[in-house]
Amino acid sequence: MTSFIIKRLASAVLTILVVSALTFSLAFLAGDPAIAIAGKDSSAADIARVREYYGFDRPVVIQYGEWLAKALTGDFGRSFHYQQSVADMLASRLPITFGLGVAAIIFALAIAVPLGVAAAAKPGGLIDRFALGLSVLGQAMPTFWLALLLVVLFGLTLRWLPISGNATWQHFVMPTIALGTFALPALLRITRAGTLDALRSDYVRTARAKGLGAGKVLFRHALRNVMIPLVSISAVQLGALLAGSIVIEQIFALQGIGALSYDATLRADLPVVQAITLIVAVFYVLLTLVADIVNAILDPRIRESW
Amino acid sequence: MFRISSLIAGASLLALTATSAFADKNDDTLRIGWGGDGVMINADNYLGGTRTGIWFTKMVWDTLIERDNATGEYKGSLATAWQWVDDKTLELKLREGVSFHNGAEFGADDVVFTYNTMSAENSGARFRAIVDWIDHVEKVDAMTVRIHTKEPFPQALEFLSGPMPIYPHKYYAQVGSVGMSNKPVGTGPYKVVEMKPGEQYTLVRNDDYDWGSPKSKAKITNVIIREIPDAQTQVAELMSGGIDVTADMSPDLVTRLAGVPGLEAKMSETLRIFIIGLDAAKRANNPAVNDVRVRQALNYAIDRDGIVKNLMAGAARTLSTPCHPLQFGCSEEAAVKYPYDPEKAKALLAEAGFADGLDLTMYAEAPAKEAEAIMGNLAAVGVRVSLNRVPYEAYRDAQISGKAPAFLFNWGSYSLADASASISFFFKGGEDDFAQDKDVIEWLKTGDSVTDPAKRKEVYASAIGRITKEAYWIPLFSGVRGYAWDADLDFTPYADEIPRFYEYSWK
Amino acid sequence: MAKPVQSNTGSGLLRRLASNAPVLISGSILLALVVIAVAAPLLAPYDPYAQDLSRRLLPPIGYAGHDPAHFLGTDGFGRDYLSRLIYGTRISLLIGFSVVLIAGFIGTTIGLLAGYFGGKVDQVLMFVINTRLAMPVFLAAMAVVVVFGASLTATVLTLGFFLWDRFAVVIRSTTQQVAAQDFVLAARSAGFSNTRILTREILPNVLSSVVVIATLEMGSAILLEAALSFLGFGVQEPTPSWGLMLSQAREQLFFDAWLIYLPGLALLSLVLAVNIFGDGLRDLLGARDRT
Amino acid sequence: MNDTVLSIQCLSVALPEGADRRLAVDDVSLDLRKGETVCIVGESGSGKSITAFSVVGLLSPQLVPVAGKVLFGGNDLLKAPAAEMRRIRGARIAMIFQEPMTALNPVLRCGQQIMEMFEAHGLHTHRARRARAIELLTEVGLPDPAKAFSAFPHELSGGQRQRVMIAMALALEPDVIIADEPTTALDVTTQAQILSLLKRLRENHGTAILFITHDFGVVAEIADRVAVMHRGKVVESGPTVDVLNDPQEAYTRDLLAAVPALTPPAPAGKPDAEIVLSGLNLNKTYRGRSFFNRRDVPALTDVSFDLYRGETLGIVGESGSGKSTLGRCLMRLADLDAGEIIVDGKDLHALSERAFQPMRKTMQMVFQDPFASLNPQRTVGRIIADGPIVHGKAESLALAQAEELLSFVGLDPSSMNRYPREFSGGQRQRIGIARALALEPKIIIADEPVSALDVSVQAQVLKLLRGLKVRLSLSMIFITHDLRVAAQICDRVAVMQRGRIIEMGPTAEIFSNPKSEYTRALLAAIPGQGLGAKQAFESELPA
Repeated sequence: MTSFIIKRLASAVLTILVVSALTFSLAFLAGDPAIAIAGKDSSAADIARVREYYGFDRPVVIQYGEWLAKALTGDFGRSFHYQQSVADMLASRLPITFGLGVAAIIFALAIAVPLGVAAAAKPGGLIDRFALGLSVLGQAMPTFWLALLLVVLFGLTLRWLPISGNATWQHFVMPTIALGTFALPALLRITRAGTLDALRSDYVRTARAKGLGAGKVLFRHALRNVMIPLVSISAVQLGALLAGSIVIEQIFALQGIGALSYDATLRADLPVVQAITLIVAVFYVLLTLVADIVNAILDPRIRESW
Repeated sequence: MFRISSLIAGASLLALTATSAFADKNDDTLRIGWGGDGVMINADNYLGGTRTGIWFTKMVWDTLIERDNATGEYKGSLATAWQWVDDKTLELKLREGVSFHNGAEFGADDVVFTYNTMSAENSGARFRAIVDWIDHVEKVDAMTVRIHTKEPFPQALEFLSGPMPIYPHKYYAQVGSVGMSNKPVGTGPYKVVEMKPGEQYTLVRNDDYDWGSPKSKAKITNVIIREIPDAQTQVAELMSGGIDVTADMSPDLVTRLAGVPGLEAKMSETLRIFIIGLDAAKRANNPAVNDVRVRQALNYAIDRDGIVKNLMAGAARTLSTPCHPLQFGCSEEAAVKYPYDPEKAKALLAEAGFADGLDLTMYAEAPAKEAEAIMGNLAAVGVRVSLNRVPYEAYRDAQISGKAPAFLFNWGSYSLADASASISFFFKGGEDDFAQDKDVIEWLKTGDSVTDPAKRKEVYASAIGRITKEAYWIPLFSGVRGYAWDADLDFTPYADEIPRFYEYSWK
Repeated sequence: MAKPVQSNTGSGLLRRLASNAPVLISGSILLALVVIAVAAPLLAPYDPYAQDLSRRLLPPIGYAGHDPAHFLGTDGFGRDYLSRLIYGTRISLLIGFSVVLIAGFIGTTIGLLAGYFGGKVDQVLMFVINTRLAMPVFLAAMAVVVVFGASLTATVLTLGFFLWDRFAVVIRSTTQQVAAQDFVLAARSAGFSNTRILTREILPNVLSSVVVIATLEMGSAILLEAALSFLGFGVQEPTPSWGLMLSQAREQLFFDAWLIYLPGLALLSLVLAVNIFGDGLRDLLGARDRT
Repeated sequence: MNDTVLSIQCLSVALPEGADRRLAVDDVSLDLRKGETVCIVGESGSGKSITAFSVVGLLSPQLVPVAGKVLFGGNDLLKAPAAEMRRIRGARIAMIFQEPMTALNPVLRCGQQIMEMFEAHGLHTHRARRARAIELLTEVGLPDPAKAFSAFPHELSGGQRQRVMIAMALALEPDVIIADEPTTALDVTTQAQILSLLKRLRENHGTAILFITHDFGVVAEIADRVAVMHRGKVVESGPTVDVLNDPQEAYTRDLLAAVPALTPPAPAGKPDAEIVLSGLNLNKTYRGRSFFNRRDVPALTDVSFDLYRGETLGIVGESGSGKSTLGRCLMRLADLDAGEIIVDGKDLHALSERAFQPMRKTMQMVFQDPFASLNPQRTVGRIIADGPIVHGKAESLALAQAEELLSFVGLDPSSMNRYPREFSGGQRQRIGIARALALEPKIIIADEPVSALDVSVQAQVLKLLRGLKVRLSLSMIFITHDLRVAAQICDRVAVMQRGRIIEMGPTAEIFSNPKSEYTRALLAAIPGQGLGAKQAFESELPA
């Protein structure tokens, strides 16, 4: 298992390198960092001075190499824009985004798993239709629109929840619902489909032929097999949430990496963009790796194939 | 869909009331929501250079001189007296008995350190222009300094009363800009309790602020400032009592919020001017805008009054000058006027050979809401604008690299009430001058270096006359800032776009 | 002589489609929206770009102050909201179709090659897919749009070049399944070229998956365009994109909420129709593959 | 009779709307007595499994019993409440399924799955359950019961898995075991072992067994009584000996006549001396692809043989013997590691893909799975004509030829524009044969061409193949696991085991006088030795 993980990590590192090189060139093309650093209302001469001072006039490849060399030593540099250490900025912002992502996934799972199983238990039944409706609706719901509606409903009409910021857990309720709704349909579908497959499978028939009660058939035999795809999808969704919380953080004034990445992209704040890209890529890779390991624990056949 | 309809019902209900700030009044805490222009990136605003940074600076630090908002008169703040020793030397007497929040005594060393540090090449100061005029500062004695300028600099007093706060020299030397930003120390009416950069700042009244500053001692004990980038989130917070005041409201919102019981809202004109720059210097190599008749036609085509009346709630003024008329030397009489006259515009275009219309690429710095209205006006005279509304950086890139024959932008003159902060920046040659008019350059050089106010007025008037006659720009209108606040708060907006949060009190 | 045991069921798919209520309803809505998009100039009461600053923010029918001349009111520039919504259908559908066309082409090609050739080719292409998945779409999309300017074309290209991953992943595994079937072996043993096997033998068998993913991805493409436009990285003004309309009206949320509800509902119902249709299609096509 | 433990009386089960008939099971009556094995035998779709599942109430929801009774211990199981059924299932009526791989939960250990039997019925402590499970695993003849106890299903062989299933079924000493095709997925030698295990257990425990199968050989081995089902009805039933030896119904007679006899027919004419293909020292190893499991599996080791003009060479062996790999390597669908394949004096293995391409015409393949081997998205005509078109034939000519070929293999030429899904399994296999013939090959490699077919259809397809071979003087390599089929169709037979040919010779000789131990064991394992008829393959060829 260790050497499997090592091999996976090696390919992961390569993936991350390519991703970071791509975003570096992209972000570099995206805007002249010199203009960004010089700031609004700066003169053309200011900009030219900054460009030369930071060496932005040199080939991108060299600049990427420099960045990479430093990044490898753990030095992500300073934000052009905020003048703060990128590592410090991320350290203060990551917990917000990560917490939000995890909360959203838990929210989605808490609805998706029971509902998906109940739906599969009686395909075509009332619960199944409701689940299908919910997943279709969730999939079609523009996240930012939902967020705005939530603000109107819970923030202003009912005044149950605080609207913006991250002071208390209540502040995370609306963003969690908005973001969780985005992740819900995929999880609900996979749970339903997986449970349906499992319930139709020969081994569930065997379990029923043993005289096992419906509960045990479901929890011991079916669910365990449903968990395997569910874990993979959850990992992918969590990765997507980390990268996709930009709009939500913007609306709820959460100072996470989503809001930061929006800001940094706008301002061609290369060190920040790079670090965030790197982190999102690393998260994606780690999450899929963790999902694989969890699945190997769940499914002996996967262990075997390693 | 039942949810939707209940939401609609809810939304119309909530238009009626706003939660009062009773609680805030009780704990004497002013909650400010800002961030519509982007977050305050660095409380050390020499390096940060944001609008909210200026507001924050006003609360936490002081400048040598303070300009009276009502009279425009310069009053001594950290300096008590000043005089020009010669063309390029300004001597200032400093105030005794002022101390910083950390207990350090204020003195000449602080002034010398702050200005010499910031005006140094590569100091990191975001806007060189603010400090670039200083050659060096010299300590005469413990309470006297001399500022030596590079060239004769008549606007010096305006600059010193602007965004040039004085920092405690030992502290700054020790912690640097980042340290200063994370734990600001000044002399101002508020002291910093906690900074969560980009998120929330907590301030408390400086009870020792009684050394005779022209700024008043703070009236409200606590201030909590939250960065909220989205206007609609600010509105929601305002109505639910999460914040007491915001300054990022659009004219439409101000109109609506003014009707909400428990809230007050008001538009206030700013020094900011909105402009369409035209590439008369052939950088974008667009023959159309190189033709003065086309430029004049474009000037005639825009219904400034209509836009100001309908989109800006009438709170802005229409512009004929390449500077704000409130700025010193910005003479409206000198400007050639282009009243709204689509027929004349069409005729001029036809004369220039564009009878069948004209395709024009325009870059604008997002969000630039007014762009659409302008495009509508231009379309009416046959100018088909393809708009590239992009973030500031991309806009600036396109403009500098000559990709933009027309560029819609706004200019805040660093809040300096002097025409040079606008005209000289854009028409004195150099890369940002898209006219490169030799005469104008000469006039501005004179105006920026002579100290005689009458002479300055005269040359700026000549420049304004030429710039408008040649229609290098399309001056549009002045900016407005929309404020909304809890009715329990006694709040007054100021024309220089700087709310004095220390002056406000509960009713 | 033996006759076939079943009658020809060529029209069966259509019949099944027609007998499936959700598909029928969503299909009709979709068809209606396509008609609206195509016939927008005939249906829209006004030019969607025509401004009248003196008649701004008129409310829609049912609200106090409604002007009968503008059924759904006017926006902040006095443009007829109904007309803009109608033209917005065009933008959303155009984005949906073209993005899916580009992404579908890229993803299907990658999926086919990886699934059919396996081995090294598969490893390399899987690496490409993984790299794409590890790229934060939003971040990259924002950067791309900033580089090439925000325009309809840029948005379509960006989304097209980023949304191919699901095609690639699904088509790869479908291709693996199809390629493992004996008829592909039969084709190889008859000496068919790889190109012919891929295009004539495998592609038709994965096409139903492609169509199903395409409908679902079309939904996400439309939503992503709206989100990008909402953030200001999408379609440019004054193009009547629903996402852009939402973005412009967001600060009016509490006062002129209909400015937010209407484009949001339009967006929701379009994507809902597309997704339900896709789901139904998947069930039907899947059912045929099983029998 | 009072020792009847299970009595199915006039059972009818309805099919969902739109099926080919109204009732899956139509008025079926059947008794099972204590200690007795009753076989329900029938072809696919006869309703035999549905009958069995109705007994324990495990029918899929679309299938509803509409009439009749299932009496067990005095109760009608069709009317028993769910809780009651749960108490009966496993404890008093246990089941064994066809696919031991999928019937066991892949993520649970085998022992745990056996212990669940006790748990489900609230018996024993955990410790006792474990001890009983190991006892059971010992009783069903697993060599290392403790290891099997903690093994996951995929770690065991098919036969071992089926033993685990049997152990599970036995756990609570049920009155009845229902076995649904329990040996169909197994190799013939394993099948023999499982059958004898079942026989032994029945004797030891006195359990009654309801045994579902399609294979008359198995019936002959295990059944006391047999019921033959056809299209939902029992067409004939009675003691096994009577039904097999003296079938009363025409349907039963036809079925039995379609079972190929183990005795090969007399060789038809002299073998031709011309060699059309020879394999020399063919070697192939499957490399372990996974990261940890780098075990290399040798699939072919030094395989050499000659194929003579006009003969059918049978390659027989159990699963994993390498017989299918051999076929694929000959077709170059898999790459050989070493060896020569000589056709027309050329070593095919050494040719480049480009040089080999035209040679593909000489050898064509007929595949096992009639569903997977035809592209569902292409018309039958195109499927047959595509090959010749690729090899340069004009499209109109190729299509005309395809039409001829269709009649040649016994299909209506109007089938040209239809899709494969419109045809039955046997018809599809005919299409597959027509496709192979379209390239006018000299050699046909048939890889288990009839093993997916029902026995009556199998006979027809074999007849067709044989006829074609003679008419077109083809040489054929016939790969099969079914020795009965091999006996009837092959001129010579090569027996493969673990990648080697261990014995090769004329069919009659191998069957009457096998040299190797393995071949003897293989032949001995075939159930119902005396059963079956010599097949008159020569008749009925289209002109």
